[in-house]
Amino acid sequence: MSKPKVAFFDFTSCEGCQLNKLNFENDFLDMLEHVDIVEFREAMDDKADEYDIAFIEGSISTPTCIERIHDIRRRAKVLVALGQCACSGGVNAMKNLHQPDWVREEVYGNEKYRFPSIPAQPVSAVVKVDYEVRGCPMSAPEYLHIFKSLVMGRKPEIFDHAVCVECKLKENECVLDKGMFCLGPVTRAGCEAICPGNGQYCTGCRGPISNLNLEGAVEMLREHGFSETEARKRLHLFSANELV
Amino acid sequence: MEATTIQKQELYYPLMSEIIQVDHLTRTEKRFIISLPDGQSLGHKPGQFVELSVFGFGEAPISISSSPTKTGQFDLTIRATGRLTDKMHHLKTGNLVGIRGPFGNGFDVSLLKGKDMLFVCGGIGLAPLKSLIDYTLARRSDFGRIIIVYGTKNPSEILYPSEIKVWQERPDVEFHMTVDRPDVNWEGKVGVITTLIPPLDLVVERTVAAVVGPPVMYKFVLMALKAKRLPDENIYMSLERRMKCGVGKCGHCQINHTYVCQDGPVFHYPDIKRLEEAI
Amino acid sequence: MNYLDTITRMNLHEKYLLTSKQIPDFISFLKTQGAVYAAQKKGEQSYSYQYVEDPANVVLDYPRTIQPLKKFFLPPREELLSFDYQNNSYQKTDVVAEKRIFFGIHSYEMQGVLRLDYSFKKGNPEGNYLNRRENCIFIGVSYEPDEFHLANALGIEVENTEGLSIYLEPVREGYIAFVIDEAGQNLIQGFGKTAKVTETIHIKEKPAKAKIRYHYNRLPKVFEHVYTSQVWGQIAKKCLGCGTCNLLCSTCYCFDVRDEVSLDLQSGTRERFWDGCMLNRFAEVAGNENFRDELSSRTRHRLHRKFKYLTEESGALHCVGCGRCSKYCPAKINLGTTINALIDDFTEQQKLKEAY
Amino acid sequence: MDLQINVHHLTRVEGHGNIVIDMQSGQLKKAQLEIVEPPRFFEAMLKGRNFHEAAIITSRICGICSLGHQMTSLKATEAALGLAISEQTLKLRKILVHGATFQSNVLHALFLAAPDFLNVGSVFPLINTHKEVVLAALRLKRLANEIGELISGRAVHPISCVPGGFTKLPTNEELAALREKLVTQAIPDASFVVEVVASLAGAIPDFVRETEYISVYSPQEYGLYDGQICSSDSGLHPVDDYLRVTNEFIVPHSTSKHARFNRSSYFVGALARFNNSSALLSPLAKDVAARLGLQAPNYNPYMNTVAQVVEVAHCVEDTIRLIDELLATGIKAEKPNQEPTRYGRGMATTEVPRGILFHDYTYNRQGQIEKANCIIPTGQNLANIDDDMKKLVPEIIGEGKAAITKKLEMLVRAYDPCISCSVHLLDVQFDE
Ligand SMILES: Cc1cc2nc3c(=O)[nH]c(=O)nc-3n(C[C@H](O)[C@H](O)[C@H](O)COP(=O)(O)OP(=O)(O)OC[C@H]3O[C@@H](n4cnc5c(N)ncnc54)[C@H](O)[C@@H]3O)c2cc1C
Ligand code: SF4
Ligand code: SF4
Ligand code: SF4
Repeated sequence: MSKPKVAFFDFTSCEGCQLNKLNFENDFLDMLEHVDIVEFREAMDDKADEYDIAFIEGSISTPTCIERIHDIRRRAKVLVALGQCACSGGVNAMKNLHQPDWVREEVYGNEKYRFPSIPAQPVSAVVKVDYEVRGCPMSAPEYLHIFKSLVMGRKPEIFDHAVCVECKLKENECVLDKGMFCLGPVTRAGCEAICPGNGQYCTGCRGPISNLNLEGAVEMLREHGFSETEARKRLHLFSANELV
Repeated sequence: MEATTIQKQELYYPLMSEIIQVDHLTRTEKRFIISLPDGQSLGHKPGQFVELSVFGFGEAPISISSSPTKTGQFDLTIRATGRLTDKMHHLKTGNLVGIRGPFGNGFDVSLLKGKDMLFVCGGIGLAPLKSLIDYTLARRSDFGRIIIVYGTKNPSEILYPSEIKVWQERPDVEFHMTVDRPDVNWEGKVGVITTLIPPLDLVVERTVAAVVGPPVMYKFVLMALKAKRLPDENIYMSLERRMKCGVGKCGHCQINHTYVCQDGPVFHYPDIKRLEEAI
Repeated sequence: MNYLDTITRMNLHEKYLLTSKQIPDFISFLKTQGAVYAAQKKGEQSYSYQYVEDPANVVLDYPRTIQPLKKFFLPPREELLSFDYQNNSYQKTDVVAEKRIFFGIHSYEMQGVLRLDYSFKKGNPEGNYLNRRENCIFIGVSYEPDEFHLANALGIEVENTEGLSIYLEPVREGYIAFVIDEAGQNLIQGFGKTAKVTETIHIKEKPAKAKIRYHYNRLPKVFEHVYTSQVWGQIAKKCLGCGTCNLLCSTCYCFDVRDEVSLDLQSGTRERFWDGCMLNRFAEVAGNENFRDELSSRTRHRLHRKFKYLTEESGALHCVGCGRCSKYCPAKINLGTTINALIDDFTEQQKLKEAY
Repeated sequence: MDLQINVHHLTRVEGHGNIVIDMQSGQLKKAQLEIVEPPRFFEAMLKGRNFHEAAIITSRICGICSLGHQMTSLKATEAALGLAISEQTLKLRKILVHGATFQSNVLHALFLAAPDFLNVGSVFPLINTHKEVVLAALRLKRLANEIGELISGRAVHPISCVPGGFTKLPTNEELAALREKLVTQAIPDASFVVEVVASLAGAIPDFVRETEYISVYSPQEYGLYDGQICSSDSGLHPVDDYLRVTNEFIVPHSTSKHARFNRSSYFVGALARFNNSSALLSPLAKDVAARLGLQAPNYNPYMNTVAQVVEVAHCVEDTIRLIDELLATGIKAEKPNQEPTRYGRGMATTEVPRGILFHDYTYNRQGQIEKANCIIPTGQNLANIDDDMKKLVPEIIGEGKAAITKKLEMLVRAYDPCISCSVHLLDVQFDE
């Protein structure tokens, strides 16, 4: 069996997810055993015409991005959105809450037409996405799971339950209980509740579970002493596109 | 302590069994003929299921689609819908799969003896019913009329075409079929499965209906059977629920107090009539 | 039960004084008899049952731990088997049944284990659970019920000793150890440093803070009539479907099973994880049909399991009143409040019926 | 002579940039690094945000320097709100900065720059030809990430460092185990990497252009975590003067702003730090510098990669020292100090792997950000890169287009530019 051809592409993002991938030092060489990396701009010069698996990082936020992503989709058998920017627009989508033209003018003044900018969108807003690796940054264990699954030709297991579940499985001390803020009850699991596990609150970086009870979430945060404005603002941090 | 005296069972270990034949049925369905190690027989009842697994791809409940009268091997008919079932479609003769079971409550054939059998099969629902159809055909003289009502979405999804041909030709089987969406070559009936029921000429006291199909189908089939005045006691149906263990432990398949994996999947309609969430 | 009855009943047991100073010694002794597990501090203000390395870390006065004792018999994540992906063969994963002593657990916790015993013994008795369950000794301790504990209201008093080998009741000098069974007797004797107490011990009353408006015997009856209550919808407005109430429940035992291969793509494991009926995929089948789509029907199912389905089968309520689902629910949905609302609904119905 | 070079989406750098050279009749019309990365509006996002959130958000400016952004952000917030931090917090943060610096330097020097010296297109072929080096580099990187994971919960977008301290602390045992690994593994691996780099030094282009070097400077230690602004031209400047130093301006060919101070451009990064603070390097790092023939001041921008390797040695050695100090007293349980004593403006600077970074926040009385500004090292280097290209192209014009292109690419890569984070805007005010 020939090895699957894998390519990585980046759009508007912090590139933290790419880096996270290079951070699998222990597993890096093992991963390379199973695939041929044919395109990876950050790490290599080569380019290829076709890919079995294309991983896309970053959100779509310029007209050029749209052309590029269509082109990639045409060449890719399986297309995976990598990280929250690609899955939902991520933090970049916060700019969508403001008037785009005005923002651009503020930045570039008369030069604004040189730098066309459109609302930051998830990859799925433009082309079909087969799988999503959520998170800002994407979580390494979940990425590995998806990577292995795709190489084996199996559908990966992607959760639709809350981060709370992972907290409970790990018996983490609940940060809400300590008087802190937390979006774990409504945020999609898959990160192994790494933030509450480190004493920090969940900022919701993996986006909401599919049956989000938004009003319930706001009410829950109110019960824990956060104003409605504060609650909504924080819910928007990583999910501006999904919650509007 | 009591825990030490109770008979403990190893519930989750599959028996590695060989695929001895793969039949391509439709674009999404294949039939696998499987033999247990050392020619053991599964010893199942029609309507029961096994937990099928492929390592790395998980485990899922699959109905046994062959009759217990066929020994030394059994059939599974599988629709590719996900992780495990897609993988199954890539397996070939000689490959090993894990089998646990048989599980569940099948059809109690002793109660069906002498009855007219009405099989209402929607889509892949024909697979679990086929075990009972084959059984009744194998013991043909034990039963009265055999009426099979079968509906699929479109002609390309028809399962077991060669068996169907036999059924259509047998004088002692009344076979009716319909498709929701015909193609250019289709000459048969068009319409949902429930349109096949009203024209049937049934002796309702003697008729037992066995119903299996997609979740949406049950309500309408029941209405059609009621319209025919078929008594509730004469209706059996097999329900599908998510299940992981098959032995009443994992909790997924529970409908109110009932476990589909233990009390079902075959249910006597009066037992679940009042069960909310069941149909 | 009458409070004086409790005093008398408890005093029928043989009893010994374990002074506060002796407790760590006693734990050290227990450590020679088996692996000792007890509540220890976890983070700033929570507790967890953990293996006891240092007796000084054991906490005897605590409201409840995050996870219930079930984690030892049905681990949150358990390897069922390991397989060779290439050759399609597998190996059963051994269940090690070491001798374990659980020190300082509350009566409802013990009851939770007994309920799980029921669930894993009935039908097809499950080896994995039952093997882990063997060779365990439980030493109970009294506790002060807080606003979340419902155990008392559900008929499990603080001093309930069923399943325990020793029960500890605090007194000024330390603890009175009531010997409940032979295993307990052997431990006390083996330790040998305790003074036998012969006078009657006055057991302090520990009033329950949370109350239920009906006697617990009547709850299954109530649940027969509230299937369509609007209470479920009211809860669903607040509920986030996070599943905390399932996962931390003393008696919930549903699980999911997953296969994972290692990165060499040669080998892998089949594992099971805690799952719960509040979670999205729990009742989903092929074709994305979900038989319990609404949060209201999920909560209804969860509570019917505790108060009706399993109760009708086993005769015991399958809620032991540990209070975890209320204490840890992020939406602050309180079980006692919910039950009282259902009772109100039921009474309302009865009244209407009578009037009719 | 005419020459047109257009390297579209330069590879092996973070973010998107194009190199454009236009020479007509021997006249250099254009020598630019064009930044085409879409703008991301971070300062705008910060407005109205709570003080705990600033570091969480700014970390997302750049995944490569996320720790540096967090540190600078925390320091700016602490300065604005008057939050004191403990000695223990300070030391742990310095360890984090060391870890992030050496992880990034290893990544850049061995995975992104080294392929140029060996004439291959990426690190992947080196896995076969130079497996030992790749493995040593991977081990170093892993260890650096372990530092991040142990102390801050995660190497990319750290979790547990918050204003006023940490939400979770490592244990003494964990720190001791880390120290052991640094001594037995990182030091030998670093020495091995140094030997490899020494053997490649011949491939480093010989190009010299003196410029202004700006970095953080602290009299007590090699300036990384904190200090004053130091210019090789004009000496020390307080952090609060950062706007005067950076003088950001818009150029049409870049979504990122450019900077200049005493000259038309200035250099930030490992070489600037080395030039300004080499006397404060750890003993091992000084040896490494000598072995690699790097001496301050050095005016060859390509030597930035070599300076990064020197810093790897420094960071490893200094981390061991810091762990020893922490272990001498043992880790004390402490909660983050999050009780503001004032509200107002706070400015901070840190050296991130690519150079000096500034964050500047103004908080209102509710502890929410009113105004924010972040100035990122790569943006500061852009003008200097253009100036280098203007001097370099005429010098090598005879070498042919392919060689010129390669040297230009190597030049840009030597700066280890982090383009995604360089794209930012200044002082956006939202009217609500
Ligand atoms: C008693 C019974 C008998 C069945 N008989 C047959 C049969 O004869 N032939 C056949 O093709 N299918 C049958 N099924 C359905 C079959 O079990 C599911 O299609 C299968 O589980 C999907 O597994 P997967 O790993 O391929 O899919 P996944 O990738 O896990 O999921 C695909 C879809 O299947 C659903 N699903 C996942 N696990 C289960 C589960 N344990 N039970 C039900 N749905 C699930 C998911 O919600 C999802 O929508 C039967 C189901 C039951 C309960
Ligand atoms: S810390 Fe957050 S994610 Fe964890 S249990 Fe509490 S609410 Fe849920
Ligand atoms: S805990 Fe929340 S913020 Fe942290 S990684 Fe998980 S989803 Fe993201
Ligand atoms: S813990 Fe509370 S919010 Fe979460 S599922 Fe249970 S009832 Fe709903």
